[in-house]
Amino acid sequence: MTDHPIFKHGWIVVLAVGICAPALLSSYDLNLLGRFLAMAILAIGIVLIWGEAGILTLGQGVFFGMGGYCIAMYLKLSSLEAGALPDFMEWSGVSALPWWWVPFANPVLALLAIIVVPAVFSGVFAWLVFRRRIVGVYFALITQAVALTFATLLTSQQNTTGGYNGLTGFQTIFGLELGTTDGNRTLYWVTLAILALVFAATRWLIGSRYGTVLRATRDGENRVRFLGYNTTPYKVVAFALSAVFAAIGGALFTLHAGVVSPAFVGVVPSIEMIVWVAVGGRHSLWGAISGVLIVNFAKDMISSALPEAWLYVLGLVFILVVMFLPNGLAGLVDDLWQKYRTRDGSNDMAGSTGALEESK
Amino acid sequence: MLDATLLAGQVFNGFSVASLFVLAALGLALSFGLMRVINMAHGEMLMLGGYLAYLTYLVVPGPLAILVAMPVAFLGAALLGAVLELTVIRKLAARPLDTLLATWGVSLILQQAARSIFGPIGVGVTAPDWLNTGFLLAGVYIPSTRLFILAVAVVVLAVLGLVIARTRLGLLVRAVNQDRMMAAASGINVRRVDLAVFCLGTGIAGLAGVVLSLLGPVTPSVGQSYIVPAFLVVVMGGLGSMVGTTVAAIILGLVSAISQIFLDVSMSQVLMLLSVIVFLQFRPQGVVATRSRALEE
Amino acid sequence: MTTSTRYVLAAGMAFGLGQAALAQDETVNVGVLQSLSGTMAISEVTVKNAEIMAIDEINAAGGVMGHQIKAVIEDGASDPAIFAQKATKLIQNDDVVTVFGGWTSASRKAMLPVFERADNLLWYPVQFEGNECSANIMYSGAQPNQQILPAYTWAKDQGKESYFLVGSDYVFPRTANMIVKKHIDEDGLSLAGEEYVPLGGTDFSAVIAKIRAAQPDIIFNTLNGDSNVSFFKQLASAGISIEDTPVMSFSIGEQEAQAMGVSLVEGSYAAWNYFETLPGEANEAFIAQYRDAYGANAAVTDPMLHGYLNVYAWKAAVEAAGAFDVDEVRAAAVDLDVDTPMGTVSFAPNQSLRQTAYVGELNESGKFDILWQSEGMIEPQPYDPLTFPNKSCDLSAG
Amino acid sequence: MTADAHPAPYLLKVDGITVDFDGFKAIDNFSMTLDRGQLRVLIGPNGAGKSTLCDTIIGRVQSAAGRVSFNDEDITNLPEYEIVRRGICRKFQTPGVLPSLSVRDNLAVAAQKDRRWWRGFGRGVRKAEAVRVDEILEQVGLAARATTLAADLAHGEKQWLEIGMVVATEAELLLLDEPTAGMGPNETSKTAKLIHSLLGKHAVLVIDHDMSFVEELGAKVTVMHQGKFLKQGSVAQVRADPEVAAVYLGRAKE
Amino acid sequence: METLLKMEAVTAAYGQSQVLWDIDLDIHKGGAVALIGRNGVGKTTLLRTIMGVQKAASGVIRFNGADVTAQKPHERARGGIGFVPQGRHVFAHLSVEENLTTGLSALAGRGRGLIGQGVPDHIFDLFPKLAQIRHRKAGVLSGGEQQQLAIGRALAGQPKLLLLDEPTEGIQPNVVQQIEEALRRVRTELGVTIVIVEQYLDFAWSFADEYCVLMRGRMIRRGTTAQDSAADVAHLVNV
Repeated sequence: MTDHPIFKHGWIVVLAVGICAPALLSSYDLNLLGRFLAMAILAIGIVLIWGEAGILTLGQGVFFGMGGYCIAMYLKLSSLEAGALPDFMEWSGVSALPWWWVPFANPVLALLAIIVVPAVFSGVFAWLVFRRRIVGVYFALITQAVALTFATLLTSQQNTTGGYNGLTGFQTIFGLELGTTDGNRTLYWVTLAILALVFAATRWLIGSRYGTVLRATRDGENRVRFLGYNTTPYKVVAFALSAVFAAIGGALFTLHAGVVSPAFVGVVPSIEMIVWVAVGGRHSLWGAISGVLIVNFAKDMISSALPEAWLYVLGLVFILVVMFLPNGLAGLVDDLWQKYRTRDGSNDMAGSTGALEESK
Repeated sequence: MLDATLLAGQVFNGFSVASLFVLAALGLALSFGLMRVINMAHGEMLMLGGYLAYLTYLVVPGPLAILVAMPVAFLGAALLGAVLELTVIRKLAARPLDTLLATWGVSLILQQAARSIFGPIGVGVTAPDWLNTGFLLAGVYIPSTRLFILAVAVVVLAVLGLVIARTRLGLLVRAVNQDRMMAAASGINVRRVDLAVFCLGTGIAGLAGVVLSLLGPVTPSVGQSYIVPAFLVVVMGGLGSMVGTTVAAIILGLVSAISQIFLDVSMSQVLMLLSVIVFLQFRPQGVVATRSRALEE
Repeated sequence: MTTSTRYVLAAGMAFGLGQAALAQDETVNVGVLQSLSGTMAISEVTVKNAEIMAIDEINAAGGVMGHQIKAVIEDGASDPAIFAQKATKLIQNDDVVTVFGGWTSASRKAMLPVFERADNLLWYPVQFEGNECSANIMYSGAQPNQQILPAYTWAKDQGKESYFLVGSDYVFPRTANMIVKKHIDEDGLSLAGEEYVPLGGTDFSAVIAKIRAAQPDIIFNTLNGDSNVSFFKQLASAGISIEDTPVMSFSIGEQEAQAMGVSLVEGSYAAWNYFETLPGEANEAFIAQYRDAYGANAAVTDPMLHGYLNVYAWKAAVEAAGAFDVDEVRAAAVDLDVDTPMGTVSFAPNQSLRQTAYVGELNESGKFDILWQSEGMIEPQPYDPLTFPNKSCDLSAG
Repeated sequence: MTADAHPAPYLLKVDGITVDFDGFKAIDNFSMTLDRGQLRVLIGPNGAGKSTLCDTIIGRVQSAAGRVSFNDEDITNLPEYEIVRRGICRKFQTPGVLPSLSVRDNLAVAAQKDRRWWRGFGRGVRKAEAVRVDEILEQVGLAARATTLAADLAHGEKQWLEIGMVVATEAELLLLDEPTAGMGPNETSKTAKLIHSLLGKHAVLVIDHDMSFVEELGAKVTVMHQGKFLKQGSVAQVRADPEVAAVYLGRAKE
Repeated sequence: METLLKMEAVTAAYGQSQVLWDIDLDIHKGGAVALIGRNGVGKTTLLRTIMGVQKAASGVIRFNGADVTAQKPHERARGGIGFVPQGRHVFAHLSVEENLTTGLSALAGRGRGLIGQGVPDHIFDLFPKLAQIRHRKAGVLSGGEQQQLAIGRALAGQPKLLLLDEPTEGIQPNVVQQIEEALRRVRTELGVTIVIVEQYLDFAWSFADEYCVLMRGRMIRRGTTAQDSAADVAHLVNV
């Protein structure tokens, strides 16, 4: 973990700037930043599963989407009069609300579902796969197929999911008017607060005994098994947690964007999520957040000005980062800091980050 | 609605779909078996094959253009494969997951390059007339294109099988596959064998691109529509085995085609994924296992 | 770089953007928001071209009420969330008075709340499934009763009795087919089958097997984009000829036909509100000018033309209202005659365009021979009365 | 002597184990027993099947025939973590430390009594376990290196760390596969002392080739050859045995 | 006498743990050197380092006058080093003949034309058993047959130097005799220089003309088998 003073104490400054951001940014840019912070929550989950547990997943979009749909279903129902059906159901000839929509009329259940639905789904899936000790490339490929399948399923079940259009047209949540400047600002603060919370919780988790065993599993799953641990539930839980983080991020993103659709779920968005973390640094929470902000602000600017160039840039940056900066920008910062400190003559007891690569 | 003709037709279609899966997955499986890396840009080798077929048609039109296009696409895709292997994959050989990610970056760039060169709209390759027919077999209409694709897959499998079993290259491939260290110590240039197999694999993908152009348009993203099922075939097939790949492709092809009698295409995709996950519950090592894929990897 | 400096950087950059985009004295900003990247870029770039062409023409002719128009072009990247994001940006940061854009229903649905909240106006150029009417959108693309139902009526008049519906698995085909099914049922004709393939799907083997088994009189094809090529190729190779089993397509225009290879789709039908082959000087001039700018072979299609006429309709409405204000513009736009390459058209009170429906047959040169046209302009109906009897669009109340 | 009649007389009982690798019998009908708190050394030429025997006991390799019982419970072919939880832990031939964890964390992971995942959501290490970790750090001489990453240890230190990890599990039976490989004479001698200090509380099965080390351990020696039991006795007895000398130095006579 | 292999201050390590320290070794053409020592002292690593499948951490290895330290294993094989590793490492799913054919790869560069001519007869001459079972898969062979195959495979590349790691380990005594006999012929008839890791001192003494004792990664003793008796070093190897 990144351990130099800027990151050790800088969080106070960062958080302060974050809290003040609404005063510094236009409403539009604040909304943009809010979306990116929501994505950063997902990115933290990727650090947990990919960086800490060493499990590459190419299906985080699935859980991002699940969170988004959970909150969107509530918003959709709450904007209707009692007993009315969402518009797309009416056109599709659905005459009664499907049973699995019913709980989402209740805000508490809907919020709960953001956590429970992805946790159960990811847990069952991961358990089925990990218990057969399927790891590495195989796991990555299966998660990619899950992403494709889930996106296809959402699109094809138009009468109950809104299909390709997804769900949109939200009005208010808990009295908060969405899309207004005030609404944006409040939503931004909520997102920031949840991000800070998830950040702190993950920090804590990584430092806990559970986190230690998880990293131990990445280093040598066999060794850990031969110390008497059943590693499967450890990995399942890490995967489920990362899924829950993705879902929380997705729910907040949906509130910021005002829409959820299968476009967030598929293969390409899922890999892009990995790109954010790869660029920022897979072993660093700060790195992951930075990666989300850098890649997405760059995307916003480059893709408007030169839509053709964006994919070239994204592809090239990804190749270069993976080949030459496997620990991302955070790794680079760490290396430079280590170098600076060694030149400074102060101690070098902290150990090298190179060890993380060696463990592969 | 289940009548025998429809079922028989779908069984044929299942094999036809399987033949596409085989062609798309073989190259992946071969280099995965040898080098433990998955090339996410493999789909773009299909795409390249399709565009090369298109270009060949422009240069040498005529009914036999497709027969010219096949070697052209094979060589073109193999060449691009060589460049990819030498620049990216070789450098990441020890990090399979990172190879997967880096090659995804390559895939993005290749797709965008195709868009820049050929335009975002797909180009059409018209099947020659001798392929635009078909015949009835026991009430089932057998289109020649599908039969042709099936034949190409069978020929590719047979030739590849012969290459692996009978040629010196095949011998070296098998040796490296079994014991890299010993192969190197016996004087085999293992890196060159890796390269050869990778090129062979991408070349086959190039061929797949040509036959795909008989069924649909060649677009910058054509590879993407086949690559995920191809990955599933590799996962299900077991480590780099030709037999495993073929069997897995046939299973998934049949699951896809037969389920479509009752389900729509989207639900049949769901069923395909589920069947892979269920399959792995019983045989986590895949259809054919030479080594365990658990833990030790 | 630390996270804190990045925040400041981002803030600074965003602030700079906002400043630069403020309108100058004589210029009025309008937004052009289409997918310039991603899967929809193929189609939407041509619409963007047509919209820009109209804006350039208007500027060259002196602008709107003496103001030059500046088009702020944004990329929706084929992603609904980005459409919503960019629409917000156009309205908030670029102070556009109106926006031309969108193609997929998903993008329109995502932008709708943005326009309603900001009370801005979107001009939407593509035929769609209806079931929507918003005071903040001008729908110039055909409603189901202006494209798919007239085509059905025509087929029925031709004596077609059994219909096979094939579509991409998304909103427009599903809704359009639902409406068609209602009418088939109402008229006592038969539905031979209904199949959907995921967007971009390429394998039609099962669908075609079912078509073979069902032997319909006509296929109604609402497939999107590249799937059409796969469908027609596999149809041909399965020995199902267009002469025996005609195909009526709702998303194949001149551009698509050329890209697919004309021989593949020659002889198939299409229903649109505009064909390149429509007679009239205005149309010829439009085509000539477009080809001047974008190449001699550039295809001219229905959505492009609607994008183009949207700009002129907006100009006419502004001039009629004497103001750029959204409320006044949309009020003025209703029932206002606009001369366009497809003739003189006007928006109905439900803010959809009154237009003529055509059925064309694709000839060997990749153009459509017009077989049939509706009797005069068809009043747009966002909700098909047969399918959705309890629904109606009444914008006056809102 | 049957297990049914008496309370478990042996801690470990290996009974007629056979391991077959594609037709090659790595272990061929091998049996042995080990008492509680006892030290046993297993020697034999390369390929004698010593490591494979450990693999079989710990559940890494499946046996084709035979039975392993521990504390009178059949543990043949249980999942490895279940076997470990019953009280057997093994040090592998190549050091199996966890490189990106500190020395202390390596030991803490091993020392954790309750290995179920939901018990891991605490920050500190339980007091008793922490005390145990500190003891072991002293015992294996790594107290000064407690915060070093395991990856940065020298080879001998890694060996000790792994011995420490195995000890930390408080398993009743410790299997130590070549614990002194790569160590100098002083380190070897320290290792022997360390092992002695474990006896009584733990039974220890050591595989090693270094006869000075084996001598220092001074325990009963079991000799394996070609997967079979060859001899058993004190170091001196084994040394004097012509058959043992033959398998090491010359030909086993027909 | 002409030096074929020369190692100067070679060290080797697995990760951060050093297993060979400052090994100096001269082997003259036509010689036979036995490496002896207990298990785990670095004999196998030393052979692997000569072959190049284990990288030397420092030091220089010269073979046939050229510096091969930076060469890859296949380049060294092609230069004329043959390797019979511990555990034999035959390609289990390849037939006997195919196994032998892979060995021909080492001829690339020295006699490419010979590759196409198939397995040379002298290998079947040395190991007549292999000719009888040439179409069987190597995986089903007995240990002794596999060992003969591994040696035959190395010889197919016509090495100047043959590295043998415990060629008689775990093999029935009667087969051991055949292998020893064949190895003597390899030395005398083919003139191949040999480095052999051997536990059995009697064979080491009867076969090699020099011996080296390794202990804990260092070479602690060297001598000729003519001058020293096996009994002198037995305590360094024995139980």
